[in-house]
Amino acid sequence: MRRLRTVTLGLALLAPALLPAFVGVGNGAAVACAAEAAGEAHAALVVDTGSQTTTYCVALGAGTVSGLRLIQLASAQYGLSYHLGFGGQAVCQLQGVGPSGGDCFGDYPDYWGYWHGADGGWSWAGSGAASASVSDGDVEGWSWGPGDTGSTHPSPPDLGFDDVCDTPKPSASPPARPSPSAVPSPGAGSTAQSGSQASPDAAGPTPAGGVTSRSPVPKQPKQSPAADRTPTDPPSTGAIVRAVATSGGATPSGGPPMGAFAAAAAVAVLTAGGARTLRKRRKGESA
Amino acid sequence: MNEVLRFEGVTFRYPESEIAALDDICLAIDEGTFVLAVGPTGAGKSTFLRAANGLVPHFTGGSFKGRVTVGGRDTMRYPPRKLADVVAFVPQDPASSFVLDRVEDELAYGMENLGVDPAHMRRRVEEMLDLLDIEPLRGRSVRAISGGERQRVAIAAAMAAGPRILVLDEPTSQLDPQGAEHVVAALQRLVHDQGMTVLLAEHRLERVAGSVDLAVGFHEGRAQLGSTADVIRNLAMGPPVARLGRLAGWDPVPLTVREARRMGGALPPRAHDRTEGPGDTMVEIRGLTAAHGDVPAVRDVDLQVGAGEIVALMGRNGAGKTTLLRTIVGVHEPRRGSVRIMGRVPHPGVDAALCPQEPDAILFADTVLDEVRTTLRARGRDEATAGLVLDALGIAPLAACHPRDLSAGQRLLVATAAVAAGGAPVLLLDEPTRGLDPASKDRLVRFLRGHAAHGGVGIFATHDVELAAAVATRVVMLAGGEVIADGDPGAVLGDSLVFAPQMTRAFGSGWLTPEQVAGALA
Amino acid sequence: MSTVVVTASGGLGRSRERLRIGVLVGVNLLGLLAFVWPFVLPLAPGIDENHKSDGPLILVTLLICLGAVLFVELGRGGLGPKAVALLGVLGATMVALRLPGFVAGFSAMFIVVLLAGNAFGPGFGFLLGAVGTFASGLFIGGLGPWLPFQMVAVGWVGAGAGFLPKGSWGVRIGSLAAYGFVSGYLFGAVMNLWSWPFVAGGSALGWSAGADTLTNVRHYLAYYAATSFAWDTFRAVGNLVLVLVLGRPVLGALDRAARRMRLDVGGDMTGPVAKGAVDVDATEHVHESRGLPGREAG
Amino acid sequence: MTLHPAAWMAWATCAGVVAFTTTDPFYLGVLVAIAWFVYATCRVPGPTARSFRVFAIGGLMAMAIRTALVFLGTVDASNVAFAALEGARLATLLIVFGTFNAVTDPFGVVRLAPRRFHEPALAAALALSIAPRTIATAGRVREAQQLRGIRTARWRGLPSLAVPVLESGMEEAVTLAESMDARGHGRGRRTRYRPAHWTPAGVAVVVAASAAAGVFLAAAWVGLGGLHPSTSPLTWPEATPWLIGVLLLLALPGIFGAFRDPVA
Repeated sequence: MRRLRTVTLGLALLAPALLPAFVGVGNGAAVACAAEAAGEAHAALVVDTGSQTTTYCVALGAGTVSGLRLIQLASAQYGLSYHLGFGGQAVCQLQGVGPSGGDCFGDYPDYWGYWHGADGGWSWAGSGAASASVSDGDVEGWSWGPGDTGSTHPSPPDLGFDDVCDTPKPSASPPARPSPSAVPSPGAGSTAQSGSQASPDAAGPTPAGGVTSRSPVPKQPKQSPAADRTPTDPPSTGAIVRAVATSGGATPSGGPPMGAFAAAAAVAVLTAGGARTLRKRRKGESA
Repeated sequence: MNEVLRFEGVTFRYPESEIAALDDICLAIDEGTFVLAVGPTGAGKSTFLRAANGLVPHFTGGSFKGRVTVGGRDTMRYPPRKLADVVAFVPQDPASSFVLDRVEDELAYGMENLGVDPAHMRRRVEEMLDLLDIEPLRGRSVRAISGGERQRVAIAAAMAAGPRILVLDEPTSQLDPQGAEHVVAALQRLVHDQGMTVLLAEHRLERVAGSVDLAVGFHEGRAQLGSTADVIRNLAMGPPVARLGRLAGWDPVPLTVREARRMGGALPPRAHDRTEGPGDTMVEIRGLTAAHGDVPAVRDVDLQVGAGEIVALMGRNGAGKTTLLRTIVGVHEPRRGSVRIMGRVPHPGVDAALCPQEPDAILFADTVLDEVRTTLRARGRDEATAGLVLDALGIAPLAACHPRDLSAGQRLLVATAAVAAGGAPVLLLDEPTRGLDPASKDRLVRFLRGHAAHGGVGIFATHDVELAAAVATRVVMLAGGEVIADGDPGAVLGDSLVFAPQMTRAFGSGWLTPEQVAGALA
Repeated sequence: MSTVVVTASGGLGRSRERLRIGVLVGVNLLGLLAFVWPFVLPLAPGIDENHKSDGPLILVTLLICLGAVLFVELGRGGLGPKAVALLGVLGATMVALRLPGFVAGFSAMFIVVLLAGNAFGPGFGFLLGAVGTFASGLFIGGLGPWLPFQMVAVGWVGAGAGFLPKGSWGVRIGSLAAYGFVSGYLFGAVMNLWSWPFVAGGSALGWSAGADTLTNVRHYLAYYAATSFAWDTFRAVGNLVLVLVLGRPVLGALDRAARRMRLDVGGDMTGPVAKGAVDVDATEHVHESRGLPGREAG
Repeated sequence: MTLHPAAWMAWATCAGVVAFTTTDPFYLGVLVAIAWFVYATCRVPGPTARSFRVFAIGGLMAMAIRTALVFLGTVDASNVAFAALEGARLATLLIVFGTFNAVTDPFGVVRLAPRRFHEPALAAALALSIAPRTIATAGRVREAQQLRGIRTARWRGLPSLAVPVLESGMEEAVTLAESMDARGHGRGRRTRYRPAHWTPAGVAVVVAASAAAGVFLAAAWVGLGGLHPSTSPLTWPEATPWLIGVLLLLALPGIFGAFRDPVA
């Protein structure tokens, strides 16, 4: 009876707090759109950090994937480093550019603008990449910079599907559904590290030079208005690099997890201390 | 002597009401007197008390004529809150008048409002705690203390602000005899030691008549100030000794047992009049033990009640009276033992009906008649019989009234009608005399007698010794959940110190009612 | 001898200053903003900075807004003993009903706010909602960041009930039942709003800073439907049924109580005000009744 | 030694803010441990003492539901981990406030109200102290009506329960209002009986707590210390030792509580 009361009480109290928990449904639904399908479909992904542009010809495991899944696939196939925020639903960081926290607007006014390719040009994506669906032959673009609308935000250089995927598909074709969520290896570095590490791995033959010679990206890239950018005049800030398929994603690294030890110690001490006092008080009351 | 309260031709009518609640009241009360306001319900007692501190007319509204001056202030110009430092008011049910939770804070509340400086406030609170000797309660919650203690806390809280007059509305109506004596004693101390002026209304005259200096008698809104004896004689009411005085034609009428004994002289012990034995057994209780959680409330009680009996359950608060009643009616599971009504386990409300301590707890219909009808409907009985029940209790004229508009006494009668209408042969009443005016009390007595006469059984728990003496054919005394005495009123009440009725105290064992004594003296 | 007619002190609805109404409306709009900012802010480029920064800061801003509402609504003073006593007693019933009456989104304490708000006016309705929620929060040990939001939201439910038409019983009960049903959902919708941007940020059902109001509204409706619609249906239906069952008798009781306490229920947003008016009445009357030959009577 | 209620409020708020700024299991874990430590050392006996347990249960339920619901969508280590961490943050927040409720006396909290809010606060206090009686009355009414054969549990029986409870409440309100009026309620300038006092301990707690909150807010602001371990790609969370140290500032009231003499 008393137990029942306690549970009811718990429920009553948490009526306000529990509801947000249900948003899990939303996440699930959003990601769920990666429906199973067969066939070697490809989509083009263009990432413009403002200082350089990299293109990926991504093999879609499924017929249709979400915009986010496309990035995860690119990471698996080409070692594109990325970090998602807002509950893994928004793009915070690509190629080490962008905030590393949970808030993808941490570097506002600069953030990753999201574009859909439209006959050689770009159209500003109104909704989030999690809900966008990408299928064979689509072109997806991401550009770092300020501006809240398609007219003010710098768009990536104009590239069509064929500009990205005209060469024979990457020889080392990845498994149908690469899972970025490989077993977490203990002591892995934080996301910021995985970003900077991606480049050495991506270092391949020819075009890789473009990647390696890339100057470290400033946190605040100089803001080039969209007007400067015309199809005829590719961005002066950096060359267009075509990424080459790699064996896998970021590899872990990391020293001894001092923080973890500290935390464990603190918890141990506090718990012990609390328990001791409680026992003492109980004795005091009973006596 | 300087007067502290003065009424000058005060006439007051409540909003949307035709009759005057107060009718041309003129009187003055001197400082340091203990004044009792008496009179039947609705005669204007409580309106009078509220006019003394400005609640009438400021709080109630209404049409007001004349002038009330309290401590030199005209209540017309000063609303109650601006009189708080002169006159203090303790309503009938202090439990619902408490503003804060801790006794200590409750005492300070009034002074906080007056802006008394904290240091002085603190000292004053300590004094009050000692004066009414409630220091041990200081940290307790006002909701978790006994009735008597509650009254004293309420008085202390009212007194803390240092007023010159203390006004109380029926302070002892909810208390057992011991609690009542504590309160009255405390009030007397305030008058004698502190020179307070105390003005209180009370139905239970036998509890206060002896200790007051003056009385104000009320009758249909008119008031008469005089010696307690005169007032009571003219009002044709009062404690049993006074009733005896009227029956025997003594003047002045006695107010205390002592006076009565002096005037009546000694009488031989009275033989208990043998009423014909009880009819066949209706209620049979065997080895009954009941508890609240782990706290035993009724211990190993054996009791047989026969048709036609009226049993009074007596004993101090917490003696187990209520629990016993709830067990008999079948809503409280006994730990051990058994209750049988006419040989079978009682079906709650069908074999025995219970009228709870707060009769208001069952009133929800829009009219008195509906209230009774509801029970009949619920019990699948003929709704036409509702009128009969109302007649039996003499409240037929109220049939169309809204129960909540009635006086406490009338409500009790309505509640009794509502439970009795179920037609249960065994009728249980839990402290039916709380705040009951004499008229309603007589009606209830007559109804109980009638119920018993028709082969029913009446069992009522009460603190009212005089009621027990007047109506009970048998008294069962409880203490600590056990039956410590069981027999006819003369025998049980006769040799009790606390519970002896006035007639017994005055004229010895066996004498219960003024009628008996008057008969013997005549 | 002239008779003085005194109006009882302690009206629940007498407005002290018209100006207050303006303040109240303003401050309540501010409070509304605290709930709906996710829809409004993207429209105002000036304040982009705020909503792009981290959660707690926004939460703090919101709490300040709500603080303002409660500050003005509850801090008006001069309620007087009658209003305070009523608030206490009705608040106690809310506390008592908070747990037993709890089924999913439904809590029986809403019926008290609905009926009392309807009987005693919007101002009282808001106060009762806020005070009762606060007290019940304390009583069951439910203090938390959500409490201010609950206080204001429940307060609004009560205030709304006070604005309903009071014609025949049919109209009164009917409109109140309908209102109870609707407010059951509105309350849930409003209560979800405050946490939505933080919890569902970025997701398809979430708040996206860049997007226009319409998109956000659509996202929110989807989110609400997915997360709390079923939950809130209990509240809506519960309110409806309770109003139908209890409305008539309980409102009757409340009206009688108002008469017995001589409350004047004029109901407007300025809520209970006790002091002032009455004492003025009284003293005026005293002036005209000065020198009446009362002394002779004495 | 008991702290000023305001000190507790500050402590709870700051701890809540800290919980809000991070989803790192290490920080959250330490925070929960701190909450428990404080609860164990400072709880006041009374009905609200159990709210720590209640909130803890609730927090775990919230976390479980939050995580479980991921399985309605695509089950994917990233999503699960993310949901779990969000849930953990929610749970921590609740546990912190569970502690707050368990260590403060409701009436103390009410008395915090500034003079401007005296009347609403008084009403809240009244509601608190009247409620138990209201519950008791309701019980008596239900029993009495059942004895008359009226089933209060039925829809149609509800008025027979609600109306008497309400009516007696209303009559109580009249008495209450009378006695408040007669005892000078609303005379304007009022003083306070034995107001709560600020002790050095209380001040220290406020300072420490706000410091901790400040640091974590700053850390969140500049995206420092990996307050949000990345869940996609899934990486092993890690904590910064000195932030753990800062976190421990919140344990201060517990330390005071531990050395409080048990009798007081």
